[in-house]
Amino acid sequence: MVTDFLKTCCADPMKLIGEWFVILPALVLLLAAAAAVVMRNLIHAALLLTLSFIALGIVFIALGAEFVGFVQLLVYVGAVAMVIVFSILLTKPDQLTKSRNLLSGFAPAAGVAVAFTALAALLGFIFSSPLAKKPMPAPASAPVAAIGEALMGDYVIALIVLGILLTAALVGAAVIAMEDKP
Amino acid sequence: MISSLESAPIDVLHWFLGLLGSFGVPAWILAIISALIIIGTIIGVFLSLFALTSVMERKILARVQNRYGPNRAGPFGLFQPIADGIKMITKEDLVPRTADWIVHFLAPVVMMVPALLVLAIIPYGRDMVPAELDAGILYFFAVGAGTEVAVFMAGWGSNNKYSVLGAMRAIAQMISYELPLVISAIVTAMISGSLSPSAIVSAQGGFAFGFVPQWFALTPWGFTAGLIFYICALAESNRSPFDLPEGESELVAGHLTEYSGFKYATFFMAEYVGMFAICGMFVTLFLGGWQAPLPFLDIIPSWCWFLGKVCFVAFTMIWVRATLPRLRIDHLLAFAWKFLLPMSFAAFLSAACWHYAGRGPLAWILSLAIVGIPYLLLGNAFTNRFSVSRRTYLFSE
Amino acid sequence: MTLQILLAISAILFAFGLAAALSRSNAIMIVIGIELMLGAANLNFIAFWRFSENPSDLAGILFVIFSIGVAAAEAAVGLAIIILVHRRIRSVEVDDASNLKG
Amino acid sequence: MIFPGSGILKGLAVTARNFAGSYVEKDRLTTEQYPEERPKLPEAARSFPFLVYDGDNPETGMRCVSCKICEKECPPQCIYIIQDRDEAGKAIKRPKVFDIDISVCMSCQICVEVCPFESIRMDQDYELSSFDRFGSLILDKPKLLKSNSYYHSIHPTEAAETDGRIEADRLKKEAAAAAKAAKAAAPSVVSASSSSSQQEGKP
Amino acid sequence: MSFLPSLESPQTIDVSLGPQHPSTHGVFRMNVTLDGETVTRLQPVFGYLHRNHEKIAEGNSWLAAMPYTDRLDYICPLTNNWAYALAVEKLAGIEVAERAEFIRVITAELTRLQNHVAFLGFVLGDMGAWGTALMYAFREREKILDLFESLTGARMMCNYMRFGGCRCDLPPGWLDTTRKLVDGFPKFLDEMEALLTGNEILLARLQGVAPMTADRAINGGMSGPVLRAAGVDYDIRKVDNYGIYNRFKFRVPRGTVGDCYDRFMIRVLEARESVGILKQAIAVIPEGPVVNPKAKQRGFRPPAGEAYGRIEGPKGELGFYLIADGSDKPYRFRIRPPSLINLTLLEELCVGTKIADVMVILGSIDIVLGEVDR
Repeated sequence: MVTDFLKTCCADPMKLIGEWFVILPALVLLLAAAAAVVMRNLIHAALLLTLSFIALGIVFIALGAEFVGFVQLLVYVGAVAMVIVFSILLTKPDQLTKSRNLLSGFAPAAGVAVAFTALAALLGFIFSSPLAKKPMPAPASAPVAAIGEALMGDYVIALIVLGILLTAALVGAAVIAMEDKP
Repeated sequence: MISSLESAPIDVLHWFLGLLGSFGVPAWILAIISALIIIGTIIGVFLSLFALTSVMERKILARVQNRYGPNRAGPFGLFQPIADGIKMITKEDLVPRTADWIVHFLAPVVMMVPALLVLAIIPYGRDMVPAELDAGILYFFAVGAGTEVAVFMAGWGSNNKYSVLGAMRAIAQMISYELPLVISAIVTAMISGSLSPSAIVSAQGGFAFGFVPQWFALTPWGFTAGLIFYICALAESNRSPFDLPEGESELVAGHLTEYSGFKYATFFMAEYVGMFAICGMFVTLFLGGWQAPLPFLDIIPSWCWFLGKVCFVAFTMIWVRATLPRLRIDHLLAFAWKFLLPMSFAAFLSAACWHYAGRGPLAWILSLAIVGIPYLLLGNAFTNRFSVSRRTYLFSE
Repeated sequence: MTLQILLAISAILFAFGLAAALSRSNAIMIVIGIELMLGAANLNFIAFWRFSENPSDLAGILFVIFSIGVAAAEAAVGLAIIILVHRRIRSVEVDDASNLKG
Repeated sequence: MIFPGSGILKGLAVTARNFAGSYVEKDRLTTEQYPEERPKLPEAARSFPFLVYDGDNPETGMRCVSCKICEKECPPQCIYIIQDRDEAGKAIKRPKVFDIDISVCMSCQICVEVCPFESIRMDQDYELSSFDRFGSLILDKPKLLKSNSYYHSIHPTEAAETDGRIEADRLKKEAAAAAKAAKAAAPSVVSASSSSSQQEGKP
Repeated sequence: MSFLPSLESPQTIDVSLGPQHPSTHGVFRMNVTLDGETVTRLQPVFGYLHRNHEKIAEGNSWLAAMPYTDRLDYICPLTNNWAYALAVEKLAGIEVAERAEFIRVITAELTRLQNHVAFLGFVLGDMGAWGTALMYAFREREKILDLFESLTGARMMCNYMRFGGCRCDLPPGWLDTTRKLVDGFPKFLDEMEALLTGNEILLARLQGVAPMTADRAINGGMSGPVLRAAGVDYDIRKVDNYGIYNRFKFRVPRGTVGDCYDRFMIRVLEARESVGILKQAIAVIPEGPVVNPKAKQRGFRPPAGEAYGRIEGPKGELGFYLIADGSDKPYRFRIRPPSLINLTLLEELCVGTKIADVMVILGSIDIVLGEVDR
């Protein structure tokens, strides 16, 4: 078994590496996300969430969309993770590890049940539809210039709206969170 | 085998790979080996630069203060890094009992990773770029964002009041200085039309009037964007006027209070390698990367020029560190949001006008105005509260 | 390495996010759940772009860029609200915020 | 202020001048590489007290007569003297034990001022660190005794003045002794006349 | 993870800027309660350097108390000696030799110079300038300490003043080196000022921080540069005219706002005035005996009574209140420490400022723990 594994590996090594390059970060992503969800200590949960963001970024890069991967790393790891961590610090610094912080009664079990029925349904559709069985086509890559052209070309309105939305969110978050000093 | 001093490193690499190839090593293993060699040399160069600067910083600081600096270990104190290294490794590595030891242990690792990853996209010589990414600058900032997570982990992991306060300050500082840093870097990308560093360096080639190098730093908008980038680089690597997190005089050692031994050495190393990386980026964006300053100086190989410029910028960082007192946290943030950010927008605008006004003398005047006027207005508004002259002192006989 | 595997991965990720959002009592854990769900959706977009016939049609990638922007804004505002709630009722437990329950 | 950043630039210029200056002007670099370059102490420098003896035999040439004034006057009380007694038990004018605890002594030099016999002076040797705190930091008599020539080498002018004063005292004492001897030698003949003249001579 | 929730509200943190702290000028502790960055409560704790100076003086003779005064404000030993000698001379009515008066003024002004220059260095060091200004200041201070060593025998523990004059005369060539040093000093002060006063970061850190109004300073018992920075024209050299200060022409600077920047600039201007006094004093120093021959040093028994002698020390009004009961030991030996009394307003100045300012405010008051704890 090992020998033919080696044979396939030597036959077209770059393809194999290319494939593993996607599966490995995806595994890390799933493990980190699972751990983040289950973790009792909030700070550990936030750090594992950051790890899952990084893994997601690497998956994007592996799939050829470098620009999006870097944007994901920059925005999520740099900013969103920090906002989450800061809000944890500001709200609940003392009783971090004590409470189980699960909903009272049987609500948590119900929530998890709902989630997994949805998962089962999704997987059912995925593995039944013919569309999804296509093999991976040639390694495509989205050059930054093309993305730039598209953004400035037919998606320019969306870009401007996104800008306005972000400024509004910035100002809104600041006003909400500001201490209402007299 | 070595055609010219200019491409000496690349020829050595190809010769070695050819040698291996002749032993019948398959192609893909060769690719991996060449990647490992490049990584090895880069990390070797930057770690030796780190070792050198850890002693040169103390010697330059000493010379500025009219004293000798370390000169006991080895000739002119050059073996000092070895001495420091041994000291750091042999020191006991204590972890506070109530500390969150996983986070405490991981922080230096997470700090070191971005510092080394960032070295991948800096063009060291004429065609010596380890990773030819067309979104190189974005990669630089994306990976650089990892240091904030590491600083938080260091602060939180040591479970000590001082370090949490220090970590909070460091992150607030890093985030507020990241914005002007990104914008001033994007300015050069806009002018040279691409996000890849080697394209930016080649856009700075050529000489105006025969001998003036067309580096971006020598244009009005380039000078302002470069200055903003330099100031933000100081803030990003927590150095000199912005070394608030390790504000000795206030919170002892900020988020590094509970670290000792090898972990502290890793933080130290990460800070210096990070400093050199951001110096390299500054040189690439504004000082024309590996371009020679004068046309006839091309005989000196391009990677020597790059190394020289990086060492010069690192020297200025040490020089600034020796002179300026530390900024208070609210001044630091106010300076970033109220001065640097508007100035980087002004630099952005002036670069656009410079480009569309045909880059002629008129364009120079226009861009100088667009950058100069906000500088004077904002600057005076900022310092009006503290002008020295208004403070009068009465004397009595 | 077919499209199915990628879609399965993003579905599992989405399930984790949903489980977190529904079962945890701490508001910040709910925000973490939402972020995971958004990440799963982005992964789907990129997977479909990667397996589409002509990769030059960048609809998938652009959509992910816009979704990352919106998600960041949403996270910021969401956490600002959580901090405000914390300042009012001194706790972040979702059960405690029940003043309107009557 | 017209150019907001100019103050910082002025500061940077000063440090640059100092940086360059340290390579050019030698007087800026005042560091002494201690073990190799010894500091040049001024003449008045003082570290810890020592006892002076004339001639070459420390025991007999000692100036100290153990009058214990320095022991009383020393602010931190770090001098300990026991008077020497000869076989018959009669006190003689020399200390048997003279200890100074230099871990207590604050080198304030008051013992030198109050000593009427110029026998204790301040040394200039500052390398006295040792490993054990009790044994070697209490200097006993042999360690304290140093020759007058050593005293001349460290404090030349002060040593000269002291010798001058001692010389003057000795001469005065001899004159007084001679006068007394002269008076005793010729008591009968001239006692009436000489004794009267003697009185005014010795106010 | 245990945050120490302090008493008022869970948001505040108790931080103890402990005795073992790089910039508290000695062993001085401050229990600071922080609400985020701003200080809400500050409780100074000192006494770590208490050596029971006054009780020791009561057990020793009058002369034996003199070397202990060096250890009070160990940065300015000669002004401490002068204050004690002045008090004893007032108690026993001893006149001081003419030449000794000039030597006292010269050494006091030299001490003031090196104290203000060291102050500039310390404040910059507190603000994180990595000791550059400190090294320049100490390079000049070393020259002054070498002068003290060649005159008194020790750089800092001088024990030089005696009742009615000084212990020994100026060694040959001392006055010339002093003259050379004093002539070179304004150039050094310009260099320090170029490095400091125009610097925007320094202005931002110092101006408007912990202002003190004139009457608040007077009611708080402030003295010295801290008082003059608040705008009160009170310099004991002008008020008491002790020693021979009335023979020299010098000006007394005073500030307008009374914040950290004024306290900083007042000391720079005072250093320039001291250079002026030194120039005048060196020019006219007469020859003659260095100590009043009639004054007894050993076994000195002043008549019973009490006296309060005070001088304008570099840190403020340094006073000695002595009660003599006719024996050779002082009955009561009380010191008015300017550092301790200037420190009383520290909490009021610091509440409401940022934690980074606490160090700067403490530095601007310029305390020395030897004098605070005695």
